[in-house]
Amino acid sequence: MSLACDIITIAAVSAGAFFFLAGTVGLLRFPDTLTRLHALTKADNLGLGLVVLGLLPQAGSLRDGLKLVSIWLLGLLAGATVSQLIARTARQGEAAK
Amino acid sequence: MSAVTVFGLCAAAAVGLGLYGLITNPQPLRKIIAFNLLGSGVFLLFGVVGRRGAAASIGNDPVPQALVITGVVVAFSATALAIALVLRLFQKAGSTTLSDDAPPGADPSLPGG
Amino acid sequence: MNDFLTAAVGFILVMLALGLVSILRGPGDTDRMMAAQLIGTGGIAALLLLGTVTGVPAAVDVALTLALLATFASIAFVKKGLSSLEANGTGSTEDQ
Amino acid sequence: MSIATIFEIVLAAVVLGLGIWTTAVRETYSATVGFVAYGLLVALIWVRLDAVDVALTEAAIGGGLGGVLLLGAAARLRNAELMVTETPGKVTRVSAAALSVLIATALAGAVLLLPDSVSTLAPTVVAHAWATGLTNPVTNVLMAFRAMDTMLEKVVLLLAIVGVWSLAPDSAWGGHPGPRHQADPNGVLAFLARLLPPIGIVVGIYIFWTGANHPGGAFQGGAILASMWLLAIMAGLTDTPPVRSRRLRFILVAGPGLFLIVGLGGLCFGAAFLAYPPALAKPLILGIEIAMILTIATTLGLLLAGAPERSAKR
Amino acid sequence: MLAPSPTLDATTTTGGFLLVLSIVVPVAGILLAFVLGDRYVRLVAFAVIPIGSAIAVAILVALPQGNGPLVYLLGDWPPPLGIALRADGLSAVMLAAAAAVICAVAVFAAADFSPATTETRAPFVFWILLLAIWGALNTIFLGGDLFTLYVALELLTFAAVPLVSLEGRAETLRAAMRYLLFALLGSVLYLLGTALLYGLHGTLDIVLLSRRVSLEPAALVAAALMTTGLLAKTALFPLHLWLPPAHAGAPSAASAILSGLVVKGSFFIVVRLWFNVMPGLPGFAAAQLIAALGGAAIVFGSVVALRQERLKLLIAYSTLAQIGYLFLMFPLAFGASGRLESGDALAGGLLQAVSHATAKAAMFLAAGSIYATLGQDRIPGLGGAGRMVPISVLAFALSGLALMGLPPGGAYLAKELLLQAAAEQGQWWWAVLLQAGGIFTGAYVLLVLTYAMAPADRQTTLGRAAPRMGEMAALALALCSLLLGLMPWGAYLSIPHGDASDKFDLATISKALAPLLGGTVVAILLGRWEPPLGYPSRWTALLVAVGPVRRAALALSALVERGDKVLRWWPTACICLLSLAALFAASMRVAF
Repeated sequence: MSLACDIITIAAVSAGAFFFLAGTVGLLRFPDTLTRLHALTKADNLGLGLVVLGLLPQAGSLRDGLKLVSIWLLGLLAGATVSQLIARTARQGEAAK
Repeated sequence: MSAVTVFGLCAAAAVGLGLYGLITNPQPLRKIIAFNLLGSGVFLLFGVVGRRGAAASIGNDPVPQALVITGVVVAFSATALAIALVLRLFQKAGSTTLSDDAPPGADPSLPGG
Repeated sequence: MNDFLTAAVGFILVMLALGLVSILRGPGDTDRMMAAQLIGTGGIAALLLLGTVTGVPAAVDVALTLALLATFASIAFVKKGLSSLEANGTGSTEDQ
Repeated sequence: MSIATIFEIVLAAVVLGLGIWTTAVRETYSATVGFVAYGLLVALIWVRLDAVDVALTEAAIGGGLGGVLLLGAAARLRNAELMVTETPGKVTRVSAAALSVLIATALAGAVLLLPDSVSTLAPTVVAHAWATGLTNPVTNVLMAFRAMDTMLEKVVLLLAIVGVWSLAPDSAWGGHPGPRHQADPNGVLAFLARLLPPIGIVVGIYIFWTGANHPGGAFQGGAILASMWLLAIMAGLTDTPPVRSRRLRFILVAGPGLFLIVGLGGLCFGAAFLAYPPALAKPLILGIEIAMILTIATTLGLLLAGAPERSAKR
Repeated sequence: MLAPSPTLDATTTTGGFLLVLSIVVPVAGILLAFVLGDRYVRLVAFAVIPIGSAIAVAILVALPQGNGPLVYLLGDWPPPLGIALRADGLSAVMLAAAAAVICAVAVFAAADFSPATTETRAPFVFWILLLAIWGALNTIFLGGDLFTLYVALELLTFAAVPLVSLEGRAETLRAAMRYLLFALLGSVLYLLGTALLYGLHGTLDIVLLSRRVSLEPAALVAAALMTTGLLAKTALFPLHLWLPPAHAGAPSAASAILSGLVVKGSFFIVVRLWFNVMPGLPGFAAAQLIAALGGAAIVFGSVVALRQERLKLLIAYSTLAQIGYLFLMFPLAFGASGRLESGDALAGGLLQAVSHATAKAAMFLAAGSIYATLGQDRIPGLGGAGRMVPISVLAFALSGLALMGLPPGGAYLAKELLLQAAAEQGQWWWAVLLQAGGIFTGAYVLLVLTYAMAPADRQTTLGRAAPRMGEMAALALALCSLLLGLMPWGAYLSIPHGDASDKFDLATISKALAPLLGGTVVAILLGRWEPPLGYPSRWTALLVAVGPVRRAALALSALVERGDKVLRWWPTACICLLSLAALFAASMRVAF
C-alpha cells in the first residue's frame, strides 16, 4: 500500500516538475507578454495540480487532503482571473504605445 | 553545513545588503525597502538562533519566534508610517529628497558626489 | 522518498528562480506583474513539498495564506500598474 | 553534502538573489515587485527553520501586505523618480559597501561561533503550558509569558495609525483615507472581489482559531482578513470608513483595551497584572484574541489605506 | 534547563504594583483619548497627567523604604520566562523628571492645542502622542527586559516622529522622515544585538544577563551594535543628522518634549546596557571613545549653535552639545576592577540628564512664547522681547544659568561630582571638557539674552500675546532645574559627600563666575551678528579692538558649520554609524 502510494507520489510529482519546467521554458523563450502569460498560468497551474495530486497519498488525514485540494482550486481561480486582468493591462499598455 | 549555517550566512548577507541599500539609495522609498530587507535579515537571525535552541519536541525555540512576530508587526507599522510621510512630502513639496538645507538640485560642496 | 521530494523542491525552486529572472527582466511592467502569480503557483508547490519533507504539516496553512496573499498582491500589481498607466495618459475600462 | 543542504543553499541563493536585485535595480516599481517576491519566498526559509508561526506572519505581512504597501507608494511616486538628485558618488558607495560587508561578516562570525552549549527557553515554555491550556507554545509566549510586549506592540500599531492620520491635510481630517476606487461592477476584478473574500474570511478565521493549538494566531488571521477587506475596497465594492467614525475608533482600540482590562483584572483580583487564573486562562486569552483579530484586521487595512484624503462631507 | 528560580530580583516586592500603574495609566489614557476624540482628548490628558505624576511621586517615596529596587513580575512569571519591571534609584529619578516635564508642557500646551467643538487634527494628535511618549518613557525607565525596551523604544519613536511633522510644512515632513529612517536604523541595530545576546545566554532579562555575560566575540559584536544603534537614536555627535531640523521644526511644546525627554530614553538604555547588563565588557578604551564623541559634540554643537540665526535652531544645537555632556561620565565611572561602577560619576551623569531635561524643556517653552509674541525667532530680531515677554525671557535666563552649571542647579552638582571623579581617576582631560561645556553654554545663553534685552527696533508686535499660564509653566520648570541641587539625592543616587551645594563660599562663587566670564569672551569672539541697537558704544569699540581675532574665530566656526553640513548628509551619517560600530567592537576588544 505504502509502496503504491509512493509510486503515485513520485510519478505525479515528477510530472508536476516537468510542467514547471515547461512553464519556465515558455517564460524564457516566448517573445511577448501575452504568450508568456499563457505559459505561466496554464503550465504552472497544471504543475501545481500534479504536485497536489502527488502529495495526496502522503497527507495524514482527510482534512489535510481537502486543504491541499482547496489550495489548488484557489490557485486555479486566482490564475484564471488574474491572468485576465494582466492580459487586459498588457493590451492597454500596447495600445498606449 | 547545516540549516543553521546556511541560513545564518543568508541572514547576515541580508543585513549587509539592507545596510548598503539604506545608505546608498537616494530615494526614501528605496531606503524603506532596504530597511525592510535589513529587518528581514535580523528576523532570520532570530530564527537561526531559535533553530539552535530546538528542544523538547519543538523544532524552533518559541521565544525568539514570538519576538520575531512582534518585531514584524513593529517593522510593518514603521513602513506604513514612513510611506505615509513620503507620500505627504511628495504631495506637499513635489519631490521626496531628504536633504533639507540644500536647495533643489545637488549640493556640489558635498564629498564623494 | 524524502530525498526525491527534496530534489523535487530544489528543482521547482530553480525553475521558479529562472522564471523570476525572466519576468523581472521585463521589458514592461506587465511582465513584472506576473511575479506574484508565479510565486502563487511555483512557490506554493515548493512549500507543500517542503512541508512534507520537513514534517511540518502546518506548512499547508502557510501555503493557503500564501495563495491568498499572492492573489491579493497580483491584483494590487495590476491595479497600481493601471493607475500608473493612467497617469501616463491612457484610460482603462477596468479602473476609472 | 546532503541533498537537503543543497536545497537549502539553493533556497538561500534564490532569496538573496532577489534581495540583491531589489537593491540594485534602477526603477522603484521593479524593486517593489522584487521585494514582494522576496517576502513571499522568505516564508519558505521560515518553514525550513521549523518556525511556521513566523512563516505565516512573514507571508502575510512581509510579502503580502508590506509589499502591496510599498507598491502603492511606488505607483504614486512614479513621477518623483524623474527628479533624482544627490546620488552618492563612488567613494561613498565603496565605503558603504565595505562597511556593510564588514558588519555582515562580523555578524556571520558571531552567529557561527555561538557556543555549543545551547541556551533555550523551549523546555521551560513547554513545562509551563499548563498555565494557559493552549498547546501552541508561540501563542503561550505571546499571550501569557511575554504578554506585556504583545500589548505594547498593539499600542505601537495604534500609534502608527495616529501617525499616519496626523499627515492628513487639515481640510480632510475626519474623512475617508485613500482614494475612492471604482471599477466596472461586472468586470473580472469585481467578480474576484466578490468571490475571494468569503474564502479569505474563512481561511483567516481558521488560521486564527487553529492558533490556539497549532501554528497560527490573531495576527496572521487578521492580516488575511485585512487583505480581503482591501480587495473589496480596491474593486470599488466598499469604501474606507471616515476616520472620525466613533465605531471605527472603538474597533481600533478593542484589542489593546480588552487586553488592558483583563490585565488590570489580574492586578485587582488575581495574582498579578496580566496573570490569568488557570481555570479561566483559555477563555480569557481567546476573548482577547477575538477582540484583537478585529482590531488587527482594521488597523492593517487602514495603515495600507493611508492618511485621510477626502472630506467626509459629501 | 533554566528553571525559573525565585531569587532576590525575581519576586514582586511590596509597592511593585506602582510600576505597572505608571505604564498602564498613560496607555489607558491613549486608548480612551483615541475613542472619545473630539474635545475630550485634552480632558483625558488632564485627567491622566495628575494620576501619573502622583504615581511617580509614590515610587519616589516607596523606593527608599524597601531595601533594594522595587520589582514587579508581569503575569507572575519570573524571568527568564517572564518579564520583570524594576525600579532602582536611577529609574525613580528619571520617572520623576519625566512627570515634571510632562506636567509643565501640558500646562504650556493647554492653550495652543485646545480642541474646538468639532474635532481638529493637531490637538487630537498632540495629546495622544504626549501620553504615548510618557508611557514609552516609563516603560524604558522600568523595563527589565531588553526586548521590552526595544518595543518601548519603538513606541517612543512612533510617538515622537508625528510630533515633528505636526505643522505639516514640507521641511518638517522632511525632518520627520530623516528622523524616522535614522531612528529605525538605530533600533534595527539594537535588535540585532538582542538576537545575539539571546543566542548566547537564552535570556534577555537585564539582571540574569548581568550574571552571565562574559567576554565572547558574539557578546562584543552585540554590545557594539546595540551601543551604536542607541547612540543614533540619542543623536550623539556625529550621528546627529536628524536632530536639529526635527527639534527646531516641531511646535514648541513638542520640541520641549523631544529635546528634554525623548533623547533621554535611548540614553537611559545605553546606561542600563553599560552599567547593568555588561559592566565588565566595554573596557577602558571604549569608554574613552564614547566620551571622546561626547567631547566632540560639546565643542562642535556649541560652535554651530553660536552661528545659528534662529533661536529654536540654536537651542536644538545646544541640545546636541548637552547630549555630549551626558556621555562624559562613562570613562569616569571606571572602578579599580576595570568594570563600570555605579558610583558618583554615574550619579553625576544622571543628574546632568535630569537637569538638562528640565532646563532644556523650559528653554524651548520660553522660546515658544517668545516666538508666538514676536511672530519670529531670528536672534538679531529679538529686540524688545525683554519688555514684551519678561517672564519668558526670565525663564530662558534661569534655565540657561542652570545649564551652565551655576549653583545651586542640578548641573552644578553634577559637574562637581564628575570633576571629583575626574580628579580621583587622574583623567584631567575630561575635567577640561566639563569646564568648556559650561563656558560654551554661557556663551550662547548670554548671546541670546543680549539681543532679547535690547530695545525693540520696531514698534508693532506681529504675533499675539503669549498665554500667561504657559509662561509660568516655563518659569516653574526653569526654577525647578535651578533648585535641583538642593534636593536630597542621597536616597536614590550614590552621592558620597552629601549635598555639597549649600555652602556659598568664595570658591563656589568663583566657580560660578567662570562660565559667565568665559562665556562672554566666547560670545564676543564667535557671535556672528551685529550688536543690537542702542548698545553702549564702548562695546562696539571692544568688538573693533578684538577684530582680527574675532574674524579668525568666525572663519574657523564657519568651517565647523561646513563640516556639520557634510556630517548631516545621509550617506555620511550612515557611514559614520557603521564605522562607529566597528570602532566600538575594536576598542572593546583592545581593552582585554
